[in-house]
Amino acid sequence: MIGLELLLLIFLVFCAIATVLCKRLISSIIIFMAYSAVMSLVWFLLQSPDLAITEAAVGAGMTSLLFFLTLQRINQLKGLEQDEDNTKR
Amino acid sequence: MKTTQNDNGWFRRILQWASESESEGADAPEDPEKQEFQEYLEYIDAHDYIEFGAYRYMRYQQRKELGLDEPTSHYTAEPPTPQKKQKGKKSHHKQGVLRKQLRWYQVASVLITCVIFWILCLVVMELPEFGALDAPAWNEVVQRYLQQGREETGAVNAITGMILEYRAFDTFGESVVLFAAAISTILLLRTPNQPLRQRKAGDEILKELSKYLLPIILLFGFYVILYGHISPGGGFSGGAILGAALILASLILGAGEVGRVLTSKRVTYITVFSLLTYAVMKFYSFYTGANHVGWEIPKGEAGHLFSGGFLLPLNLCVGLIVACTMYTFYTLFIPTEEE
Amino acid sequence: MLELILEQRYYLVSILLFSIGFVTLFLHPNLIKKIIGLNLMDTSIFLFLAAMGYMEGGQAPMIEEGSNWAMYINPIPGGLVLTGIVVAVSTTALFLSLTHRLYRKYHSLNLDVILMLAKKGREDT
Amino acid sequence: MGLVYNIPLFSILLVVVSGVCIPLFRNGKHVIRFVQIVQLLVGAGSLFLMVGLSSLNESFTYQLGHVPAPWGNELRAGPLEGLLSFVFSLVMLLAFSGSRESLISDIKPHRLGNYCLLMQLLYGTLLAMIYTDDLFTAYVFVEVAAVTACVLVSAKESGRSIVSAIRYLMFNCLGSGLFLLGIAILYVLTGHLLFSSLQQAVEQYLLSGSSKLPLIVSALLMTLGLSIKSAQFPFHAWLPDAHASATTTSSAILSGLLLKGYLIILMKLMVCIFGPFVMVSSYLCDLLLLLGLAGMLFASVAALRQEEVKRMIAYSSSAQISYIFLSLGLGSQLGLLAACFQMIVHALTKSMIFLGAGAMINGVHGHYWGQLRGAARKVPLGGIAFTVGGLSLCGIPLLAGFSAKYCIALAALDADWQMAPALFGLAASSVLNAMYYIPAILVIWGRTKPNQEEEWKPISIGLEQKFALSFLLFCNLYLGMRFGLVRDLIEQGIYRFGSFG
Repeated sequence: MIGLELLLLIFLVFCAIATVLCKRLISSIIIFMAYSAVMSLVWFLLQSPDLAITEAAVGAGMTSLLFFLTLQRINQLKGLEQDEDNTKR
Repeated sequence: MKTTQNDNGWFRRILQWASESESEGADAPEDPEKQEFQEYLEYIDAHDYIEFGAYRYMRYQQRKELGLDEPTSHYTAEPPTPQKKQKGKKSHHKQGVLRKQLRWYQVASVLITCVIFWILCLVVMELPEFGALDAPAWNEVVQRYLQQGREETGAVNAITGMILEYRAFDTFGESVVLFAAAISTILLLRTPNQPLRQRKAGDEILKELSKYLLPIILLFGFYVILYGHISPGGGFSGGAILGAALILASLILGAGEVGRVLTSKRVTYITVFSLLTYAVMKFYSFYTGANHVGWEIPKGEAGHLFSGGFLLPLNLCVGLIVACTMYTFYTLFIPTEEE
Repeated sequence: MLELILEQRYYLVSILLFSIGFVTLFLHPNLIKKIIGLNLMDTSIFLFLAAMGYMEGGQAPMIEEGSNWAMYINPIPGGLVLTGIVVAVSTTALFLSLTHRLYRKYHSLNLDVILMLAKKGREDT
Repeated sequence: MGLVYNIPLFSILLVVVSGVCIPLFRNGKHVIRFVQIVQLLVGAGSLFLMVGLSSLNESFTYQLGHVPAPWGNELRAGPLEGLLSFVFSLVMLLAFSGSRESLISDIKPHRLGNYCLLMQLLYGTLLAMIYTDDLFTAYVFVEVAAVTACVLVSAKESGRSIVSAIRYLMFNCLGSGLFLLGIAILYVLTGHLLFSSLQQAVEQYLLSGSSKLPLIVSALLMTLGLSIKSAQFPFHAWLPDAHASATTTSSAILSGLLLKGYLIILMKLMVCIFGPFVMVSSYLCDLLLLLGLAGMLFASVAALRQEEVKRMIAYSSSAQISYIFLSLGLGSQLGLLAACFQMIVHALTKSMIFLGAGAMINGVHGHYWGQLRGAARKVPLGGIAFTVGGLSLCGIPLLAGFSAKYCIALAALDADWQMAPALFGLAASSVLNAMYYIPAILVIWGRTKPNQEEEWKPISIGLEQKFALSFLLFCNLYLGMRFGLVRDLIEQGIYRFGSFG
C-alpha cells in the first residue's frame, strides 16, 4: 500500500515539474490534466471520495477544458494573422 | 509518459533550467516573437528609445529594401513613425540594464523559494505525524460532527452536513465567489449581440451515441446532487458533472442548438434564483437559530432521500449554481464567429 | 530521519509542489504557465489539508447508525478543500479570460513583453 | 435578543442579496439608485448598532444557525465593528454619489449593471470581513474580494487596465496561497478555526513551549499574504497601475476601503489569535514596523516622480497604508488605536482626494500635471477637496490627517526602542508628503496661459457630487478638530475586541 502511495506521490512531483518545463503549451496542459487525475486518485486513497469526485470533475475536467478553449482561441487568433499574411503575399 | 517527445532529454533541460540559461534567449531563442523582442531590447539599448510597433515597422522596411521577405507584422495598418524622445530627458534604458534586472529578479525569486521550502520542511518535521490517532485536530469539534451529526443534520455524509449546516456561512461565501467569477467573466469576454458560433455538429455516430450517453450523464449528475447528503458527492461535484454534461451536449449537438434553449439570460436567471433561494433558506435557519425561536425544520429519518431538512434543496441550489457557472464559462470561452 | 521523511511523505510532497508552483508563478514569463503554477500551488495546499484529515485505518465519513465515531476520518479538512477547489476554479477562469483579452490586445502571452508594451503605450499617449 | 443584535447578519445578507438581484433590473441608472438606497439603509443600521453597543458598552457574538460557536459559524460585533462598518458604508455611498457622472460616462451602459453588482458584492464582502470571527470565513471572503476587485480594476477596458488587473490578480493569488497555507498549518497544529478557540490553543502551545516554529511560520505566512494583498511596500507594484487606469469610483473604493479590509483581518489575527506573545517575541511586530517604515519612505519618494495625478495619489495611498503597518508594529494597545484611527481617517480622506481629482480630470479631460494646470479654477469644489485632502495628509493641524499623525506619535512615544525610528519616519514622510502635495496644489490652482482665458469659467457639477464632496470635507474638518469622540469610541471598541500589549 505504501509503495503505491509513494509511486503516486513521485508521479505527482514528476508531473508538476514536467508541466512547468514543457515547452509546448498544449502538452503541458495535458500533463496538468494527468496531474489532476492522479491527485484525485491520491485523495481517494486518503478516504475522501467527495474530494476525489470533485477534483476529477472540476480540476481534471473543467479547468483543463478552460485551458484548452483559451489555447484554441489564441491559436485561432494566430491563425488569422497568418492567413492575412498569406493573402497579402 | 511525455518524456520522449523532445530530443534534448529531460536531464539536460532541468540542468539548463536550474542554471537559468534558458531565459537568455539570445543564444537559443524558442520563439520568433521572443527573439524579435530581444532584438528590440538590444536595439533600444544601443540606439534611442522607440515604440515597439515603430521598431517592427522599421525592420519591415529594412527587410523590404533588402528584398528578404514579406512582413509578418500586424502593425501594418498605420505605419507609426519612429519618435525621438524629448531632449533634455535622459533615457532610462542604459546598456543592458533591463536584462540585468530580469536576471536579478529570477535569481532572487529562486533563492526566496529555496528559503521558503527549507523553512517549510523544518515546519513539517515538527507537525503532528501523518495519520496519527492523537492529532490535535482530533478534538471536540470533530467529535460532535461525527457523533451527533447524523441526528442534528439528518445527513449520512458528514461533509455535506458540515458544509451545508454547521458551516453554511462559508458555503454561502463560496457560492458568491462562483457567481462573482461568472459575472466577471461575462463583463470581460461578452460583447453584446455576439452570435454564438455555429459549429458543425459532430458526426452521425457521435450524435447517435450522445442520444444514449447524454441522458445518462445528466441523470448521474442529478443523482450525485440529490443523494449528496446520503452518499459521497453533493452540490459541488454533482453541479460540475451537470455542467460537464451541458458542455458535452453543446460540443456534440452544436453550441447553437443548446444555446437556443439555454440562453445566456436564462442561465443568469437560474443562477440568480438559486442563489436567492439559498440565501432565503439559510437566512431562515440563521435567524431562527440565533434568536432561539425554535421552528426547526424536521430532519426526517437519516438515510432517506427526503431527509435532512433543507439539505436537499440547498444541495440542488448549489448544484444549479455550479452547473450554470461552468456552462457560462464554457460559452464565453469558445471561439466566436468574428475571430 | 528517513523514517520521519517516509512518515510525513504527504506533507513533504505538498510542500515540494507548493514550491514548484510558487517558483513558476514568480518566474515563468508565460501567462498560461503562470496560471498552471497557481493551480499547482492551490492543489498542493489541498493535498496538505486532505492528508491531515486522514487517520490511520479511518473510513470515509459516511456515518452509519450507532457506529463508533472514532472509525471515521476528520470531515473538516474535506469541507475546506471543497470550498478551496471551487475558489481555485473561479480564479482560474477569471485569469484565463484576462489572458485572452490581453492576447487580443498585445498578441503575446509573455508577461514581460506585455508589460513593456503597456509601458510604451503609456509613455506615448 | 433584540433586533440590534441581528444588524450584522441583516446588513451582510441585505447587501449581497441586493447585489444578486441586480441582473433582474433593466435600466442601469435605476441600478445606481437602488445600490445607493441599500448602502444608506446599511449605513443607518450600522450607526444604530454602533450607538447602541457603545451606550451599553458591550460586544456580542451572533450564532449563525442552530449550533453554537466552535461547531457552527458566528459573527462578532462591538462598537469598533459598528464604527468601521458605518464608515465603510458612508465611503461607499459617497463614492457612488460623488462620481456618478464619470461612472456613467466611463462604463458602457450594458456593463453598468454588472459593475454595480460586483461593487455591491465587494461591499458585502468588506462587511463580512469586519464582522467575521472565523479564520476560514475570512479566507473565503478575502477571495470574493480578490475576484470582484479585479474586475473593478479592469472595468474601463483599456489595455493598460487589463494589464494592471492581471498583475493585481497575480499578486492576490500569491497572497491567498500564502494565507491559505498559513491557515492549514495552524489548523494542523490546533484543530480550530474559530478565533477564540485558536487563541486558547495557541496559549497552551506557548505554555508548553512546543511547536514554536510552526506557529511562528504560520503567523508569518498569514501576515505576508495579507501584506501582499494590501499593497504594502515591496509588493505595491500593482497598485499605481491599477489606480491610474480605473474609473474614479473604483479608485476611491479600492484605495479607501479594500486595502483596509485586509488590514482589519490582519489586526484580528494579531489581537485575537496570536496575541502579543507570538507577535512580539518572534519579531513579527518588528517586521511590520520595518515594512511600514520602508513603505512610508519609498512610496513617498516614488510619488515625487509621478506625472499623473492618480498615480501620485496611489503611491500616497501605499505610504498611508504603511502608517497603519507602522502603528500595528508598535505592538501596543495605543498602536492599535492609532492604526484604527488612521484607517478611518485615511478611508475618508483618500476617497475625498480621489473624488476631487476625478472631478477635475472630468473637467479638463486630462490627467497629466501639464493638462491639469488651472483645473481647480474650473472645478472649484473638486479643487478644494483635493487641496484639503492633500494638506490633511501633510499633517496640517486642524485637519484629519494631523489628528491621525498625532495618535501615531502618541503611540510611538509610549514604545521603547521603536520610538526614534517611528517618529523619524513620521516626520520624514510628512515632509515628503508636503513635497509632492504642495506643488500639485499649486499647479491645480495656478493660472493657465492668457490665451485660454475664456475657459476659466467654472464648470457646474451635479448636485449629488457637490453634496458628497462637501460632506467629506465636513468629515475631514470634524475629525481634525474634534476627534475625541471617535477616539473614545475606538478605545472602547478595542478594549472589547481583546487586550493587547
